[in-house]
Amino acid sequence: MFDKVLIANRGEIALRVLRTCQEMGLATVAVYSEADAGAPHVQEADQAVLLGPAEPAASYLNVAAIIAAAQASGAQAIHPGYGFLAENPALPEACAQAGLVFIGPPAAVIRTLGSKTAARRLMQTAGVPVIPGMLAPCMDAAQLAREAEALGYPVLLKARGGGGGKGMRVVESPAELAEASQTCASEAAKAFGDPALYLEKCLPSPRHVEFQILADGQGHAVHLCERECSIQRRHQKIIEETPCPALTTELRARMGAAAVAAAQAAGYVNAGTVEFLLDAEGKFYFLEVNTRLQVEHPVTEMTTGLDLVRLQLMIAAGQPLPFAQDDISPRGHAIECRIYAEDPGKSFLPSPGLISLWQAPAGPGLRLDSGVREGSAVPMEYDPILAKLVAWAPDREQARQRMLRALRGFAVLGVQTIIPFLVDVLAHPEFAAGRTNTDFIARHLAGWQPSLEQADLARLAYAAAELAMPAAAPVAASGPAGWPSPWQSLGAWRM
Amino acid sequence: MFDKVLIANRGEIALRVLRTCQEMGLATVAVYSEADAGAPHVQEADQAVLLGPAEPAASYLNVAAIIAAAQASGAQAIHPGYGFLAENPALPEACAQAGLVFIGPPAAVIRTLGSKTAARRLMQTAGVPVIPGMLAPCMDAAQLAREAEALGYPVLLKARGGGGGKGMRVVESPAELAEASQTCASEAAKAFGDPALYLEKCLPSPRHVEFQILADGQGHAVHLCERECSIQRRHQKIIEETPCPALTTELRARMGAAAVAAAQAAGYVNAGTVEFLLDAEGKFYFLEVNTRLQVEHPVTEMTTGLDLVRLQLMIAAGQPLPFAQDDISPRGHAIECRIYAEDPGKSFLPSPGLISLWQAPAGPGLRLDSGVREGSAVPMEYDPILAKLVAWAPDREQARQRMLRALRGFAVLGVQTIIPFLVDVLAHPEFAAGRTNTDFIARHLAGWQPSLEQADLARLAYAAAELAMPAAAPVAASGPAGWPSPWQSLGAWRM
Amino acid sequence: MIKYHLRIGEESKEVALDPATGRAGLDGQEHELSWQQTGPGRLLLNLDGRQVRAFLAPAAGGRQVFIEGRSYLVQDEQKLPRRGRGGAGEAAGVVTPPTPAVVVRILVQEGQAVDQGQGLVVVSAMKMETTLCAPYAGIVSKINTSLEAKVAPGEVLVEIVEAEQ
Amino acid sequence: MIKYHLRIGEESKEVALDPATGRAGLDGQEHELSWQQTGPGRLLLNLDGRQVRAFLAPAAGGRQVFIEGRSYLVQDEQKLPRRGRGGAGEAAGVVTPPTPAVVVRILVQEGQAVDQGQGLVVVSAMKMETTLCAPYAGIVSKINTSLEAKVAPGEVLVEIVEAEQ
Repeated sequence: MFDKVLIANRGEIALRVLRTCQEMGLATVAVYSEADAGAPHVQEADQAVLLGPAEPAASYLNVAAIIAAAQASGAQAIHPGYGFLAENPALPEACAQAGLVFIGPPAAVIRTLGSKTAARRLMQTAGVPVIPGMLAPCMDAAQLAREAEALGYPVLLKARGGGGGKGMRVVESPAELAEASQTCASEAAKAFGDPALYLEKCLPSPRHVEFQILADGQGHAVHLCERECSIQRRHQKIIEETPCPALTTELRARMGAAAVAAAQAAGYVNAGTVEFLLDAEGKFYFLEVNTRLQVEHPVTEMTTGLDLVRLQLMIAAGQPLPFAQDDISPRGHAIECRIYAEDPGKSFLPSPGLISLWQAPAGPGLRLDSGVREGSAVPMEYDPILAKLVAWAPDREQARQRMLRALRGFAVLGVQTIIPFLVDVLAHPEFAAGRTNTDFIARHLAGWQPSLEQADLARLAYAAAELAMPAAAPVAASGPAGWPSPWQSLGAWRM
Repeated sequence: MFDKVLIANRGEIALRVLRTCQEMGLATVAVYSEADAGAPHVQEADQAVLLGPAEPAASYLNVAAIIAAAQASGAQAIHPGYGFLAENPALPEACAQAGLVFIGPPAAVIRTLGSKTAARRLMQTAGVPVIPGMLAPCMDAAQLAREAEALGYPVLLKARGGGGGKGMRVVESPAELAEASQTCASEAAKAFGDPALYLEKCLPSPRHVEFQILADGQGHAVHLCERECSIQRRHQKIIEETPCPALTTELRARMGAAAVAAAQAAGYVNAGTVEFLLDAEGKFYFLEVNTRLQVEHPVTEMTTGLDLVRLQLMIAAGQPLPFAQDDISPRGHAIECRIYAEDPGKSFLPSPGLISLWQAPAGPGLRLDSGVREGSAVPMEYDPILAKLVAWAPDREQARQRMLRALRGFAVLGVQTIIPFLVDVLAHPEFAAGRTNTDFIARHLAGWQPSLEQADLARLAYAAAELAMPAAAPVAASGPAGWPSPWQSLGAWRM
Repeated sequence: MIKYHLRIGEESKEVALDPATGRAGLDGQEHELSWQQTGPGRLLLNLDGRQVRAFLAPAAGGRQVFIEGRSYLVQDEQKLPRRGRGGAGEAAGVVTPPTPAVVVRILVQEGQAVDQGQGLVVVSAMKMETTLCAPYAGIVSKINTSLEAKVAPGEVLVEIVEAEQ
Repeated sequence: MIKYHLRIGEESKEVALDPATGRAGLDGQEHELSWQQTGPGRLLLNLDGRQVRAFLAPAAGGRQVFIEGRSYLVQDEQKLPRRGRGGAGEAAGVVTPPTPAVVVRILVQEGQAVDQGQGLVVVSAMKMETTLCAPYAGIVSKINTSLEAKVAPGEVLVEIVEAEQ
């Protein structure tokens, strides 16, 4: 087995992968951009290699620089994390040429499933139900308009190269189609290097339910049950949980079998996720396959007790799956909240800056996968995810209460976060009842503004702070007092 | 059910109980001594009541002050944690008189089992095997000498009121008996208010294996399997794990049944622990019953998925156990390390002081129950436990590797901790092989001194620090720079 | 008694606090307030016997305050310049990015007539694109930015001469 | 080149460090050393390409250094007073508690003859009792403490005039 792994990512996922490597006795190599010098994921590794300037194209998306970093550091394997190059076949191809192990599926599988339209064709052939819509992409405005008319509005405009909610728009009427296409194509080109779009029927109020799959190089594939990921803003998940409150044992078995069939149809190897939409009648439709570790994989780890990164590394090293489908028995309930640096009162605008205060919750049943700490910079160049907070408990209601307690004690200052919004989702009676659909936020929390519940207390706290910690003293605008912020220590390396 | 709970303890266990109360929607009242003003367990509660000066007798052992605090704050129930009054029947008796719910077993049960000699008589009657030795205490030196002679040296001198390793000594020869008796009696009088001693045969190299039990007020009792707690210094546990590597399914069932029988013989209600010694031939002997939540309860929570404090509260509120014995199915392996403020290179001398740096490990499968944070004071008046680090994994070896990774990244400065010692225990081939007995430390790590493995790196770090952070700058002797330590802010309350 | 006029969102309230006694007044109610600094930016309040954990950091024109899952910008009216109330970047009628961002498309030209709400510039931050729109109808008088430019809140990217109504 | 003579336990070694180039010498080996402060008391070292996380705090006569699960007291020989080497409370021949503690029993009287290793005073800290013993045989000349007294390392609790051998 390889004994040194380069982690081609940043933030919480780089740290999460690193920890499993350390536990397996594997040496670790971090890579970083100029904006991330001194970031926690850099500090914790055995070696660290600078890739280039902050812009992703020059650093975390720079295949040549990453391969060079692996060769210079002596790493024999590369873990891509999620995002960046995780679903770009160019990285596994370059790995193969350089004699490095890519920890993920083969390039050809990524390429096929990365084309969402090719994946739809493949699944239809394999007998997995797909959402009504186009099976090939189209760049012609007039044809898109005809296809949309045939499907019936509202339709969903999607990027062939898409994933993670990027380059995707709901189009309610013919009038919006042209502008939406242009924006989507631009986002898609930027995010995936591929502006091609296609259309799907927009299902009314579905649930997003996905299945974790694992497949080894010996032809064995299993699923690790589902994740319910319907709570989304901008088509991106912010809360995920398992099990899904809507699944019966019978439906879970049918969807799980479809997920395994989808994996096998694609010749899948390593960890992946088969996403479905589930309608109110219990009918499910193939959405896409994510050919990587998902952001939300911890909820599956909490209920199954498995370490998905360890399994990824084992599979990449050619080892067979150490269990069969019948050995998988999830326990309890897990909920994940993504802690994004965004302002939920301003349409979830990203909020880069410096984390001047970071007081994370702790306690039994909680797991925090964090990429930052007090004093960390949140650069504007990357995804605004700071951390993922996961609560496990024997049942959903206890997990919900545990998450609420944790969120209410999770103080982050210096940037805006969605924590106050997450509190209101978790506390909402419809969420408590398990009635979560992809239009949950639009339906229940549209135009959300911060509750003024604690406003009077905040005023009293302000008045006390004017006496206890005058503005000139301890907490300065540039970061915690008494020691340099990362901004100040950039370039502080001695040679 | 009561809706406000007073937690009559401090440090990590007070915080751990508090978190479950919060998750159950119960209001919380902290109590504290003058040495603990501003301590984390005080900060997190809804209300906080000062009990008195630092000395335990004036504060955490002061029954009248605790009852008064409950009445003043409107708490209807008291959780005692472990240590202090947890096994003192005076507290439940005072609760009963004041109309408060005591979260623990009835006073009479505590009284019977608290007398270790009475408990031995009870268990012998109930058919549970006990260690050969005295069934009644003795304060007469000559009689003790005769009993010791009859049992054959080495013998174990124990306090009738004992527990937690206090007031206990191995006596190797008749010459040592008199001085050992005096020291033990003094410690016992101080710790338990009862100097009475008795003798047990000293078994050669046993394992300490205990069973968690739960009994409701309706007569149902179950066990939650075992904890292996053989790694001890000064007869006090420092590492605990579950499952015990030495138990077969058959032996586990027999010992579990004996534990339940012991509980039922005593009329037990609430959570408790039946401790056994297990010899190399698989014979087990009753040691004692701990009539409280154990320090090491988290390993049981990690493998069973149950919240023992929640169950304690439910049972105290009169609710029946929500499951039967067959519903208990532990998963994976959990190891706990106690993070004591002691100097392992100087016979585990306590090391009170100020925690100037606290960098706790994080990651999947880790749980940290901590009572301190950076800047916390560690008073000389109380047990030197700072925190408990628990690692869970699907199997023992993975849990051991996870714990090692976590300990190596657990930086605590300002006080000495046993972390370097714990690393050497976890890394020892005999520990890795599961060969843990109560004489493990004496046999394998006697006279332990810190490894010099990282000494050259430490010298280079010192040299770099002389340039990067001169002594006058950020890290001052009095604590972290830039904000007042708890010492400085004592008395900073504004009225 | 020290008096503060403290704004959160649109609402200002007077808070009176006696530093000597901890007596506090708000909304015509009297309170007993005491406090203890427990770390940098961390205050433990005791309000009429109830403990509250407050976390504070300097922020635009005031302090950001986090209490029990809620986060507010609290501003002292006396310290606010008249124009800046409500925080940076919110001054009506100014085309400025809401966060540090990069300009990815410019949709108008100087001299062009625009309707209220019409898209002017598209900026990108953390992979999300945002369209900055015309706050009122008028004529684009000046474009102060260019493609790929890094821009920050407060920078006026497009100037518009308001159309007469 | 700055030279340090750094003691850990019984062993002193010379460390040479050139602040301008990061070139470091130890045990006759040359190293490339660079460093970055990542927080209060936290240093990220890069030693010949390998990253090492070091944690440091002031301690008796030097710094306490934590690296990878190991903790050391590192002392600069040049800064140590001659008597104090090896840390406080370890000076041979002095009867002083190893930690802050309370005196629970006094086992000898002034004028009494004691053997080497004989118990003199029992102190208690964190519920654990420790017996302070005579470092050499002699006559107890002075008892500087009393029952229930709070005592600290460095305080000489019992003075002994050494017996002639």
